[in-house]
Parts: sequence; structure tokens; C-alpha cells
Amino acid sequence: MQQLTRQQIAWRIAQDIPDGSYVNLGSGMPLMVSDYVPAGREIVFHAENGLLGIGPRQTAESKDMNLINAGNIPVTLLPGGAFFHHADSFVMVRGGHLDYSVLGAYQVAENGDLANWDLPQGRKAPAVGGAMDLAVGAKHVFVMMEYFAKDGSAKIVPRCSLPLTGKGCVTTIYTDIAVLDLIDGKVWVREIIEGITLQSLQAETDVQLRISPALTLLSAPASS
Amino acid sequence: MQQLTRQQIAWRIAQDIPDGSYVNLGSGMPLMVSDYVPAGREIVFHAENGLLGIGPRQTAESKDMNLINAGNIPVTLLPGGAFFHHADSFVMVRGGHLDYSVLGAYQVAENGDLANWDLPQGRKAPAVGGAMDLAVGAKHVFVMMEYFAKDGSAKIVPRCSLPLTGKGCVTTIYTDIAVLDLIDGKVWVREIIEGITLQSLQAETDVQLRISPALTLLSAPASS
Amino acid sequence: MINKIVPSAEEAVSDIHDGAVLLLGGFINCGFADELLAAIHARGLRNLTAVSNNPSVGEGGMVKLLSDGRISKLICSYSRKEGTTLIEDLCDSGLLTLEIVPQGTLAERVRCNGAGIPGFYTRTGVGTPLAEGKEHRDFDGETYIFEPAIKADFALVRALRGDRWGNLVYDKAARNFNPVMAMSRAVTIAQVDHIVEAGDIDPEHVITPGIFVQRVVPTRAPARVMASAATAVQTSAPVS
Amino acid sequence: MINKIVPSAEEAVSDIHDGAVLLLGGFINCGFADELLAAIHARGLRNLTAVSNNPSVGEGGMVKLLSDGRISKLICSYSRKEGTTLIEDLCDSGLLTLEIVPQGTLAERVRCNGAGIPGFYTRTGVGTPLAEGKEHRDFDGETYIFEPAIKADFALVRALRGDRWGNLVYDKAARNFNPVMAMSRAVTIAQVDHIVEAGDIDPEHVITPGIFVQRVVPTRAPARVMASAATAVQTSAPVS
Repeated sequence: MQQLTRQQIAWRIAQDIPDGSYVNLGSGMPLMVSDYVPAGREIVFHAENGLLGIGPRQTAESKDMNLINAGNIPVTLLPGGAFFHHADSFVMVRGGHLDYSVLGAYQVAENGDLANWDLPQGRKAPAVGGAMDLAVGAKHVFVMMEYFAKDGSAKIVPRCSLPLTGKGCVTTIYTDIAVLDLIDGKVWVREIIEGITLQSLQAETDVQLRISPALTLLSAPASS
Repeated sequence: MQQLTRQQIAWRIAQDIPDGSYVNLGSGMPLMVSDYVPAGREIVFHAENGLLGIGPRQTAESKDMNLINAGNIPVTLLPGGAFFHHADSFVMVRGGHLDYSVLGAYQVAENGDLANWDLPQGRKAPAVGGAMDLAVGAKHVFVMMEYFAKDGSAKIVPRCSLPLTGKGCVTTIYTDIAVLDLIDGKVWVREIIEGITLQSLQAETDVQLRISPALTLLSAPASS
Repeated sequence: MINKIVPSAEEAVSDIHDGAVLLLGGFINCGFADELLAAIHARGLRNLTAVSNNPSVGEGGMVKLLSDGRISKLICSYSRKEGTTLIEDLCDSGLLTLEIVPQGTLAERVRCNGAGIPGFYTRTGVGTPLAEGKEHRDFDGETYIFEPAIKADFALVRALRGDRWGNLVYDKAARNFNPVMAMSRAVTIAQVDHIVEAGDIDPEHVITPGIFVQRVVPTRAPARVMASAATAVQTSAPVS
Repeated sequence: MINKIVPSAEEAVSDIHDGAVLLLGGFINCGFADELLAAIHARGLRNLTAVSNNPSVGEGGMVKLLSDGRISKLICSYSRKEGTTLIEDLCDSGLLTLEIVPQGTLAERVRCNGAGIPGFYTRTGVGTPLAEGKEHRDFDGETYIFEPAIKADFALVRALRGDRWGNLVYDKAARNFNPVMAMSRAVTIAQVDHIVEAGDIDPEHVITPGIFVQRVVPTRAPARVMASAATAVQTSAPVS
């Protein structure tokens, strides 16, 4: 059994985003997806802070900090890109103009509910950012996460115990072990890594897993 | 008794618009106000179709019809002007960013109600344009009209019989005979032309006219 | 590779169907996608709803759609066509239904749809015939009416320059409703006078980012925005 | 003659009062009107409400206002300040109240105020803790919550170029919330890196038309938007 690295999950997600898509990547792990766009595809990446057509990170030693993505990473803009203000940026998000949003998650419920903010432990001040808008606005909401939490429990749950970011919004979950589609309140395993059985995965998951008719092995190039 | 010409009414209105004001002029008569801005004042004229800083009309024989005001008159743009789209244009109007709106009227009621659209006679298709937004949005709504309608009745009425454009919105009425302020549902005559008495004007007006403490003669240069 | 450029207006409008709701950029006669409208006319489509500030001036574009009875509903702020009784005749004969909307309300109702907002409250129109039958609600002692978002199938806009990503810039007052219509949730088809390379439009200057535009069609005939004084028809209302 | 240029930040903020509600352009640490914020701090104002996407990064600008207890309420989408417990400490000691608003809702609530709209319905936040106590309403089978317009006294924005009429353009992603805050009904004060002549900004390229701006203040210190890789702090949330 060979779990996917975060880079490999990012690679896997990138394969599922068609040429010409408009995509917002959440801060942190999801940002890695842009490193794995397959050759020949043009994907237009959006950032909440008013950018479309984000290119590679800035490589110069001195960074232009007026050209950042929503995670404060200095980036570049591709030819064909555009700047716009926050209200217009969220017209794009809330208005359903984005094809894909890739978000991290603490929990996803089988009905598609997403919990990805406000860790209840600790005394961290609340931070929601644009995630709630992205959760309801994008045509497809992809979640990128490890299958199991640090305590060993599956992060796919019958019902989220953590505060929600959005209700019934998640369409597909990409993890280190499996790819799962959420359709009409049911969880379908579309891909699973070699060396693990559905039975053993089911035994550690409180949600009923169904076998997609198109079930295949989940794998990614080692170099990703 | 020397009634003001339309040009003279336009001149009179222009005197009451301070330097630096943002002003929308309705189509037709009100557009003449821009010809009489006193020397030394900069007034920024707005048009509903996305212009700020409108300058004089185009004078070339061949007109650029992509540079028109809201009345389809080819105009110019002053240095400092800007183009914007219709939604932003009406953020300015509805959001209270304009200082003055100058509109024509068929009737004004003593409570400030304005009727300036949709002549009930004839079979003209309805046309409201931006007048309803201007009526509620501008900080000051100036009406420019003749005091009497063609049938000889005063256009200042106890209650509008024609369909309303806006409720309680008119602040001042500029006519060929008098300038009247509407304050808290009362009509105050601020200026009146020479050769007509308030008594005789009152006799032809169904609304009670009050004498403003600052009452003066209404006059305008003959050349205007 | 992204290439939203469609070679002809005919191809660009080929999936517009009878009964479609069309958002039209343009104001008076300025900034209409005339070649797209002509292509729609040529297809013989019927029972269309047009959302447009006004019937365009002149005889081309949407006027031909109107006069040939292809548009059964017109949502606009200004329905008159100066010098003709076209609109009045169509209404009298039951071929055309009008919905009159204040100009700013029209723009915002279209923006709402693009922004995922079901409608908005406005003071505009309160106490007038246009408020009849609408939800009234007070906020901070002021009365507002609710105006619902306008949903549509296609937006037909006219731009000065556009690229294969769908970025658009406009020419002066020909901008008007075009970026607002483009921003809607509809399929946006842009008739563009000059096709440029991606990157030729400075990202700081883009007015309509490409995400809002699905198809870009080059204008066939050169722009005719210059008019002699004689033909610069005034369409002003007598008052307002 | 129109001249909105005010020579100093001190003069520009001189009528801001204790208890004022301030809209701040800026995102993460990009596009904040730092010199206006410093001038407000120098005045010793208290009990301010700041509407800002996040506490700015670094130690200047609004952070000094926060850490010195001048801001009693922060309306934001992201209240954490990485590497410190400043916000948590202020909240625990009762010196600061937080109102957390989704980022798009924050932008639209500010735009509403500028547009004469009392609030808007959105699906964003439905079913989450941020929907508690808010009006819920269904449109076309979808549930929305009502989010009220944010009223404010002053908007403090940062621009790249500005002229005496108040027209503004911005620098890349430093645009962010600035044009939205400027558009509000508040008194808008713009800190501008380069003052230019009226007409130097192409009317097609103006982002914030001067009607929305009451005062223009030249930036005193040159722009410092370049950072070495080491100081380009990441403020990403651990997830999302």
C-alpha cells in the first residue's frame, strides 16, 4: 500500500480539470494543483483578491508584493490575465462563473457538507476568508485532504461535528488513499490505491462507501 | 412682466450649482444648464450612460456617435473625465453620490412629488429612462419647467394627477416666473419676476404659496 | 488551449433557440451587437424576450427583429422609437408585451443574476405605477421595493477589442450596458471590432474579464460610429 | 476649480472622530493606506470600528491601532494575525469585538451601501454558524440569508495614481477592496503614490471615478512593495 503524497494528490486533481477551466485554488495544499496542469491545457486560475490568469510564482530574489495570490504568495500573471476589484471577484465566485474550486477540509459529510474553518480546539481567532463563497459558488467543489485525521479517524463522516463552511457543496474528494464522488447524498469510491481493499477502508469509515462502476486504481507518477 | 426664456431659466439654475458639484442633466431643456456654468466654476456633469466630466458638444461636421450623452447628443469629455458601465453609473445615482439632478416635469406637487413621464393622452409607449433613479438618488432635485401648462393651469399642484416619477423628491422648482423651494411640504417663493404680484400668482395656483424671507426679483441676463 | 473566437456571427448564434431570453448591451444606438442581431434574425427565431435599455435606433439590429414580430417581450426602460409607432402598433396588436423598468433598476437586476443574488431592494419607483404589485419593505424608516434578478439565456454584447480568452474593452460611451450584460449567468457572445492577441490588453485595463465571455466574434463590417450632424438623430424624451 | 488634493495625511484625517466607522482597502498586507492609518493613530482616536478584510500584516498601519486598543470592533473575513496572539488577547480582555463576514459578503455589503441598497440575499453562509440569527428566505427553492449594507463614516484607500478630480488607478493586486470601499457613501480619503494631472489617466482606464473620492493625499514615503523572499510572510490558513 502506497499512499499518495500531497504532491501526488495535487497531480491527481489536476488531471480532472479540463482545458479552459476557470479554477480557484484555496490557500495551502490546494495551491500545489497549479504545478501539475497537464501539457497542452490552459487553465485560468482565479484568486479572490482580484486576479485571473495567475502564472508561476515569482522567482526573482526581490518580490513584487503587490502581485500576490490570496495566500500572500508572490505570483505572476499570464498574457490574457486581468485585475479587478473584490466585488467583481466575488461576482465571479458567488455568481457561479468558476468551474472548479479546490479546498482543504477538516471534515466532509456524506451529504456533501464541508467543514474547513475554525478549529474548535485552541484559542485561534476565527478566519473564514472566501471559503464560504467558494463552497456555494463554484460549479464543482473539489476537496483535497488526507483520508484520515491525525487521530486516525476518517475525515469523511456521516455528519460534520465541526462548524460548516457550506452545505451539500462538495462534489469530489481527493485523498491519499481514494477518490470519492458525492452524488445525491451517497459516497462512491471511484479510485483506490493498490494494496488496500474496499472492505478494509469501509471498516475504518463510518459512512457507507459504494463502488463506482468505473472503479480503477488510484496512482500518480512518483516524480510529482 | 418679462417671463424668462428657457435659456434664462437654464442660466438661473446654473447660478445655484456650486463649484465642484456632480450634476446630472435630464434630456431636453435641462441640458441647456451646462451652457451657463459661471466662469471659474468646475462642474462635473454625469450622464446615465457612463460618463463623468462631460464637456461641450462636438462641433466637427462628422460626429463620434460612440461619445454621446444620455440624450443622444454627441459630446466631448473634459480632462479628468471617466467612462464606466451602467451598473456603476447607477451606483452613483441611486447611492446618493450626485449633488444635483435637473429634471423636466409635467407636474410637481407641494409635497415634492414629481410627475415627468408617461403622458396619459395619446398612445405613446412608456418611457421612464433613468428619471426615477435620479429622483430618489440625487441630493438635490431641481425641476426646470414653465410655471403654467399649455392649458393655462399651474404645474405646481396640491397633488399630482399624472403618474409619479418619484415621491417627495423635488427640492427646488425653477420656472419662467418664479423660483420656489419645497420644504417640509410647503412651497416658498424665493424669487419672482418683476411686474407680477404674489397675489396674482397665488390666484392662479391651487397650492398655498409662502413668501421666503429672502424673496428677491427673478431676473437673468438678456443674452442668456 | 483556450480559443473563444468563433469566425462568424452565424456560427456564434447557432444554438440560440425560439423563446430564448436575450440580454442586449447598447444604449440608444450605441454599442449594440448589430451583426449578432442580424444573424439571429436570419435564423428566423421567434418568441424571443429582449432585455435592452431601449429599442435601438435606425432600422437594423433589434429593430428588424421587433418589426418582424420575432420579439414577443421587451424589458426596457424606454420603449419609444422616435418617428415611428412601431412599438405602439406591436403592443396594440398583441404581438409585443412591454415590461418597463427604471434604467438603474434594469442594470442592477441584470447584475444581480450575474452575482448570485436573487434580487434587490431599491427606493427607485416607490410610490409610482412601477411599484404596483411589488413587495414593499422598510429599512431604517425608508420604503423600498424588491426587484428580482433577470435571468437570461444569452447576452449579446459589443466591444472594441477582444482576445481569445474573452477579455473585452469598449469604446467610450459604447461601454454602457455591455459589461453588465456580459457579467450575467447567460452565455455571453461578444461582437468585437478588433481581435487582439492575449496579453495585448493590459491586465489593468480589462473591463470585462474573459471568465464572463464564452464566444468572441469579429465584426464583419467596419465600425460606423461617425454620423453627420444631419443623421445624429436626437431621441430625447420631451421631458426628463 | 476642483482640487481634492490635501497636502498631508494629518490634514486629511483631521475630522475623523472617536467612534468613527472606517472602511479600509487592502488585503493581507497589500494596498493599505498605511500613512493615513498612522496619522489616525497619531491623533489618539479611540473606539474606532474597522471594516477590513484582515488585520494587516507587519507592525505598522492598522496593527498599531489594534495593538494600542484604538479599534474596538473589527469587521473582517480573516481575523488571525499569524505569529502573534494579538487578536486573541484583545478579544479575551474584552477590548475588541469581532464580526466575521465571508469575504465576498464583506465586499458586497460595502458595495450595497454605496449603491443605495439596504442589504442583499446570498447563499453564502447558509447552514453555517455565520447564518445564525439572520433572516432566511427561499427563492426558487434555494435558501438565502439577508446580509445588511455596512454604513461607514470614512473610507481609507490606497492607490497608485490619482488626480485633483479624485480619479484613481491601482497597482495590480493592490486594487483588491480599495475601489469597493471608495464607492461607499462614506467620505473617501485616498493615499496616492503618484499625483498626476487631470487627464493623465485615460478615461477608459479610470478604476475609481472621482465622484467617489473626496480627498487625495500624496504618499510621503516611496512605495515599498518589494520584499525579499525571507520577509514574504505567508499568512495562509492551514486549510482552505
